[in-house]
Amino acid sequence: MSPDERAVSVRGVAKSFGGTRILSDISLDIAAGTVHALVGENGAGKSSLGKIIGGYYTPDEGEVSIFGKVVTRYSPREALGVGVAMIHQELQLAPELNVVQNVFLGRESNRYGVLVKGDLERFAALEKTCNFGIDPLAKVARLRLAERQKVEIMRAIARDARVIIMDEPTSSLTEDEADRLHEVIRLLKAQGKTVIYVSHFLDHIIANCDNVTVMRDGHVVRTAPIAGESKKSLVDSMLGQTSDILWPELPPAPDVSVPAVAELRNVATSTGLSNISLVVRPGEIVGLVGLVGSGRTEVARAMFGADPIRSGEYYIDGKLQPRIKVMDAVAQGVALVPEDRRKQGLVLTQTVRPNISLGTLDAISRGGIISRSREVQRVKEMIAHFGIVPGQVDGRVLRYSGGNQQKVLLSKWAVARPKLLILDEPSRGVDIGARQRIHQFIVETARQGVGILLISSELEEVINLSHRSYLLSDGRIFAEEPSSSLTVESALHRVFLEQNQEHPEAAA
Amino acid sequence: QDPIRLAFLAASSQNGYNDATWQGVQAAAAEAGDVQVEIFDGEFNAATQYAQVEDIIAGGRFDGIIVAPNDTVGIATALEEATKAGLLVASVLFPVGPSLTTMTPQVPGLTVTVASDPTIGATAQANEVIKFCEGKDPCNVVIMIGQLQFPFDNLRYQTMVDTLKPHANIKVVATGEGSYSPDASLTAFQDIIQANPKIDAVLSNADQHLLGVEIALNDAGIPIEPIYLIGGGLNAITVDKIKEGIFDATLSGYPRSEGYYAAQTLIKAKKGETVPNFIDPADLAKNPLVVDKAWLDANPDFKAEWEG
Amino acid sequence: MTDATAKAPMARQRRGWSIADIVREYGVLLIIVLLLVVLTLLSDSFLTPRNLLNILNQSTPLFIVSCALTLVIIGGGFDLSTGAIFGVAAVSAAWIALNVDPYLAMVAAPLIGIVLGTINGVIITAFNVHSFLVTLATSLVYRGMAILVTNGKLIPVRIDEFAWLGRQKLDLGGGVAVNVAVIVMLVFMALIMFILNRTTLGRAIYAVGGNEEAALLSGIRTNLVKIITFAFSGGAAGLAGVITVSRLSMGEPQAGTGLEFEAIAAVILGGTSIMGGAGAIWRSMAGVLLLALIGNGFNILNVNPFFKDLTTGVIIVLAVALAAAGNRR
Amino acid sequence: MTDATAKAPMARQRRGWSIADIVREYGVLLIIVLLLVVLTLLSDSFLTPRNLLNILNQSTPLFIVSCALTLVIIGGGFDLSTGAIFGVAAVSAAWIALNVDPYLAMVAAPLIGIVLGTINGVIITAFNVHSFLVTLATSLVYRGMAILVTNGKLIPVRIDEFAWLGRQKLDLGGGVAVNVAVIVMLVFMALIMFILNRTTLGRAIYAVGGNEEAALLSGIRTNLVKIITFAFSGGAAGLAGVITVSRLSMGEPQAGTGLEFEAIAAVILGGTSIMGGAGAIWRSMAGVLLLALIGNGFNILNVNPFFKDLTTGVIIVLAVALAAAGNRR
Ligand SMILES: Nc1ncnc2c1ncn2[C@@H]1O[C@H](COP(=O)(O)OP(=O)(O)OP(=O)(O)O)[C@@H](O)[C@H]1O
Ligand SMILES: Nc1ncnc2c1ncn2[C@@H]1O[C@H](COP(=O)(O)OP(=O)(O)OP(=O)(O)O)[C@@H](O)[C@H]1O
Ligand SMILES: [Mg+2]
Ligand SMILES: [Mg+2]
Repeated sequence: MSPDERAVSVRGVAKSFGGTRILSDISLDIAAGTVHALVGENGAGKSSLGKIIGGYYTPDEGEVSIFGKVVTRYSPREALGVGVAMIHQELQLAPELNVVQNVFLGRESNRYGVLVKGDLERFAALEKTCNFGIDPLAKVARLRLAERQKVEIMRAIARDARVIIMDEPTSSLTEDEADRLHEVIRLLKAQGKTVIYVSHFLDHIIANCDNVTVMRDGHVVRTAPIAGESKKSLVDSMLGQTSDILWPELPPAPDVSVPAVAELRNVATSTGLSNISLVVRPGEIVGLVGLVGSGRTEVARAMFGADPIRSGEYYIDGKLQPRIKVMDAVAQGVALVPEDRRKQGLVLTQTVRPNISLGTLDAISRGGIISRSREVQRVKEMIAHFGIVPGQVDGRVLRYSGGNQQKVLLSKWAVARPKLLILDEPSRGVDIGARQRIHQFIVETARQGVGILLISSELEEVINLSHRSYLLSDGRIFAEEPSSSLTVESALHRVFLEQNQEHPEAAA
Repeated sequence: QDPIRLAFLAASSQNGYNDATWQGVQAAAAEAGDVQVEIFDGEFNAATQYAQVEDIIAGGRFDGIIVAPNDTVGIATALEEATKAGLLVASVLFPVGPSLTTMTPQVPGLTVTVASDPTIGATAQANEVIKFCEGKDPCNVVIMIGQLQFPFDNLRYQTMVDTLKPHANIKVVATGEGSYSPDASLTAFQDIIQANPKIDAVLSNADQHLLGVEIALNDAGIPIEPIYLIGGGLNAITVDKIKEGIFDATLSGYPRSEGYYAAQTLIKAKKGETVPNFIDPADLAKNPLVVDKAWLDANPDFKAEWEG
Repeated sequence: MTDATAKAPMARQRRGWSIADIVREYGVLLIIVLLLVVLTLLSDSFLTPRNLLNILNQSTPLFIVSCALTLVIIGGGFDLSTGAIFGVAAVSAAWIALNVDPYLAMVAAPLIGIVLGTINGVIITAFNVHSFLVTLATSLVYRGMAILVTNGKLIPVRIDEFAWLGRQKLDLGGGVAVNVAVIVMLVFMALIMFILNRTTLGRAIYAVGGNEEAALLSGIRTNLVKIITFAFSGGAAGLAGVITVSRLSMGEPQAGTGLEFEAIAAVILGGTSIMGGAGAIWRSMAGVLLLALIGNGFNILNVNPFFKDLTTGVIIVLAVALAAAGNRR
Repeated sequence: MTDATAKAPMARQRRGWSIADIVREYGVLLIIVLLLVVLTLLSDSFLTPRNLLNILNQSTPLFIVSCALTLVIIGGGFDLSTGAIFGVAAVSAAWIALNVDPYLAMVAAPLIGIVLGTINGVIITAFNVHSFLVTLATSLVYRGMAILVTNGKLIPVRIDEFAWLGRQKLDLGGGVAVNVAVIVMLVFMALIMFILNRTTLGRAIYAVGGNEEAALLSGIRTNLVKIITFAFSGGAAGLAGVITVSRLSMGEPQAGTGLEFEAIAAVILGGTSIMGGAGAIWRSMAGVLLLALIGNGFNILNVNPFFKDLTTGVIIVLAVALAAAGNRR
């Protein structure tokens, strides 16, 4: 490509943190007006490279230029100035400000620094492009994760940038919403903008990108047009070995006569659930299928005692649970892997070890005194089991890559065998290899007699990994199916149909 | 032969009264020659001062301690240690020990107390108010006290109230805490005159309070002239105010003399001379206990011992 | 799935704007109203224009300092140096008024405050250390300077022009006169409110306090924003200092001791979050007013001062409890 | 700030475990060593067992209070009531020693502290309000109680058995004698260290301060954990109070005024994060020691006390700058 076609050019970039090299000799060119994918294992350095291009990190060596202008050492502010915006993997929003205020943060309509009207109109125009359906005046602290991710996307688009780096923008979005984003990306491309797209969803990449750069261990493996690539070819070069993408075999489903480990009967909550009845048996994997906001997370939280149950009954092991609290649930062997790892899962001021032990302190202590050797041993097992990188017992989670943080979060509940394991988006942001390990873990755990409730925005995951699925819409369960009878298309079709019946105006 | 070394433990070094005492200490040292003195800042904090005494005993550099106590009772144990360690100890401003009115040493081995009994001053002030109130019925009095939580202020306050009590015409309509700050006194007095617009006399233990009272009265448009204002401390600002006829009287205070006599006594004692164990600077000053305009006009050369 | 318009997410459960909400949002105001009623019933002299204006006037320095401190706290910071800056400004103003010009002193004091505040901000951002520790340290340094320069002594300033700022009253007619200082305070408050609510700077302050990373990534000069908030706080302390000196006709290096804690208490009592990112000026004003009313009530009713701290504490706990009453699940 | 992620911003670039890192991690210790060297060179009487033991002994109350306060701050809280609890404990201990039994007083004071601390914790968790405001209010209430009960008067206790705790020395041989209070302090410190580092409670405290929601979702009784930290802090204040009373042979309601700020300053100076979730006991001890050394140095050397605040402030800024030197991008 000729120099003036290059939107971004990276030459020999290297970067180290604390003596460990995380990027070495990175060189790549990104053509203007294309969608360029970055793929690689967790910790391969995708986000770090994105941050260097976005002005957040400064490279130790090498050079970055944007449209031919060398910008190697610059700040996010200067990056925005030359037209580079970034959607960070870890959402960065001001919680007490509302949606419009966040979207136009630093870019408010103003005259000499005095705010003037116009942001709402600008938001409406933006919404015409994005069609995300977010209330512009809602306080961001009250938004669900998926909505926060959309706000982050809108903010990047609102910058009118020439280059937009999207670091796993769909990690909390369901399939339909991801498609919405892909349409927006096509629109941006049509306007001549350049998109750098980081994702672990290889199907999305193959369907929407022009070129792809594969990274491994902080190196570029290759940059190629997407046309010649397949999912398998990408995975092979990501992992550096050939591998097959398989769904593990499920253990046999327990008989309907087996008493349930957890049962909800006509449960309603103040978080918007109504009439929820469901059953999870020991050794059974039960999926929840629904769109964003259908109430899957709310079901999980209610079963974990995190939201109060207003009416109906909840039984654990046949025992009625009036006014259940989280500590009661934990005490009875219920575990929840929450969807928002940074907000609800990890204690980022601490290292890996205490994070993994936090939910199961009783198991490694006697009389309240922790046995250090047992703890370290357990943590080491988990690091090996999920392939957490870096594999230090006291590594600082705060600095781990997104996928590795997710693995630490899973370890926290995998370390002891619960009775009922609730997984809310367990494979969010993890690479294909780790995803398979997580799938294996789910299946093995079920085989050991643990009841599992699985929530995932990736429908394929729910359908292939569960025995039975409940279909949710608007806080209600409207159907229950054996998962083997569902396909991604049929399931989606049914939840859309149900929703349109409830909200005919939305379909218009 | 080594010089005599004295430590002055100020209640706080950042305070006009203590500063004047310090100057007195320095003057006595200069006069005697071959005496070295150092000041320590008590930060108005009892524990700090206690630690300073300990540090001085540990350091072993000093022959004597002059203390303006932040806490007259607590410091006693530390000073007892000091006398046991062979240090000479003088207390200024207040006596050290459980009783604020016992001027003879309450700490074994203490050399001298240079101070005035707070009840004597408070009684004298109250008597001036009684004199002023003669023939006025009712005579509305506001008491502005430092802080009632301080034992010495509490004692002064009780003395004032008890002295005024037998006089049926005198009504203490309000009590304000001035905290030795003109600002705090201004606020308190402004509020008090909202509720009690008719006031005949203000009885305060400190001149700083009257500065606030004056502004509040001016501000409210109440003429100051008819109101009797008596403070305490006898600093330069107050002397001017009394001469101008704004304040009426003040209880005398001799911080410089206190320091001077305390240092002088310790130096003498160190040299083996016999010394008294109690000195009241007000007695030696030969000035009246309560100073008013008439006396100041008669003694135009009088200079206050501290600035304010 | 082609039907991308079909999205009607489950409505987030939101309660109505109930009494509980009102209590939670406006708890301090309710307590203030309650106190007003009680004090009016207990004393005839309370509800008079003169007393009310007095309360305002007495609290002018605290109002001004709390106002600017609100910016700092919303921006995620903490300023423990306002009392010390107040002291420096007080002695500087007194000295300038005596030796140079009384009007220059009125201008110089806030400027000195701005300089000291800016120094705070620069140290905090340059070393990236929490403002709590930095302003604690600089407060010692500033206070130390004020004491060293004056040798710990008072500086009396008996100049009539200089008293204008602190003591002059403007007649509003009807026998009601307002202090110049109160007007200065109201103007200052309006300015800060405007900045916070109507300018990009205000928006940036909320963002920096709410999520500094997010602000940085949005191209906001977060360090500059922080420095500005501390400069405002310093400037306010300087202004408050010169008003007090002018009122008392006297500058002392110890002036303003403890002011920083009163201001912090007022801001937080009003309901501004100590964690940053949320809050409002009116809240801090309510906080100051509440504290001022308690003090005024004690002086007017001639209650044993021993009860004052206790009562203040109990009223704060009550305010806290009231605000929390709405928070119940 | 409800978003826990905002509390732990993405780590900025860092170099290796270099000298810079060591300086950043152990900055306070370096400053302490520096100060030790300077003081030893400047004064013969500094580096003597008697002086060093004196420093420890004088700082015993501050050590104890800072130790427990560290738990509170790591747990994400703030305790402004320790000074007031100290006061209550001081007068209660004095009264009990005089009227009941001197040994009972030594046990009762920490217990009273625990009760008052627990009340703090219960109010904070029941109303879900920030501890800054609650402990500010309760400190007024507690102090007010102490003053009211004693009528503002001192309670002298001249009982020999009672002085044991504060003044008795244990001979270690070689002419070195250590105060009982110092030993009590060391035992208390070891206890708190053990709790923080080796128990599930300690783990929970870090988690609650680092990310309360995550802790809650891990089945930790976050409210109970918070209450316990405040109970510890109160108990420590009570213990410190009785040691001081025993040392001074006198209880006064004003005792311990300002102690809360000294303790907070020491903890934060040591490097424990004011945001919670991170920190260590040794850090707070280093903070106390640094402050104590400065004070001792001033007392031992012949320096104008006017310079003390200024010097303390400058040393803190230096410590801050040193720790930040490693933080460079
Ligand atoms: N600030 C930092 N300090 C120390 N190490 C860091 C920092 N940022 C990233 N790293 C390390 O650099 C490596 C690459 O991280 P990066 O976030 O770029 O991975 P990634 O490819 O985005 O992975 P993922 O798919 O999990 O998001 C990881 O091992 C991570 O621990
Ligand atoms: N009222 C609320 N205020 C703030 N956060 C909330 C509120 N209600 C729920 N949340 C949080 O928002 C997160 C996302 O909510 P929600 O579950 O509705 O979204 P989702 O996961 O995208 O959709 P689904 O319900 O289908 O899983 C949850 O973790 C939940 O704790
Ligand atoms: Mg990443
Ligand atoms: Mg969800």
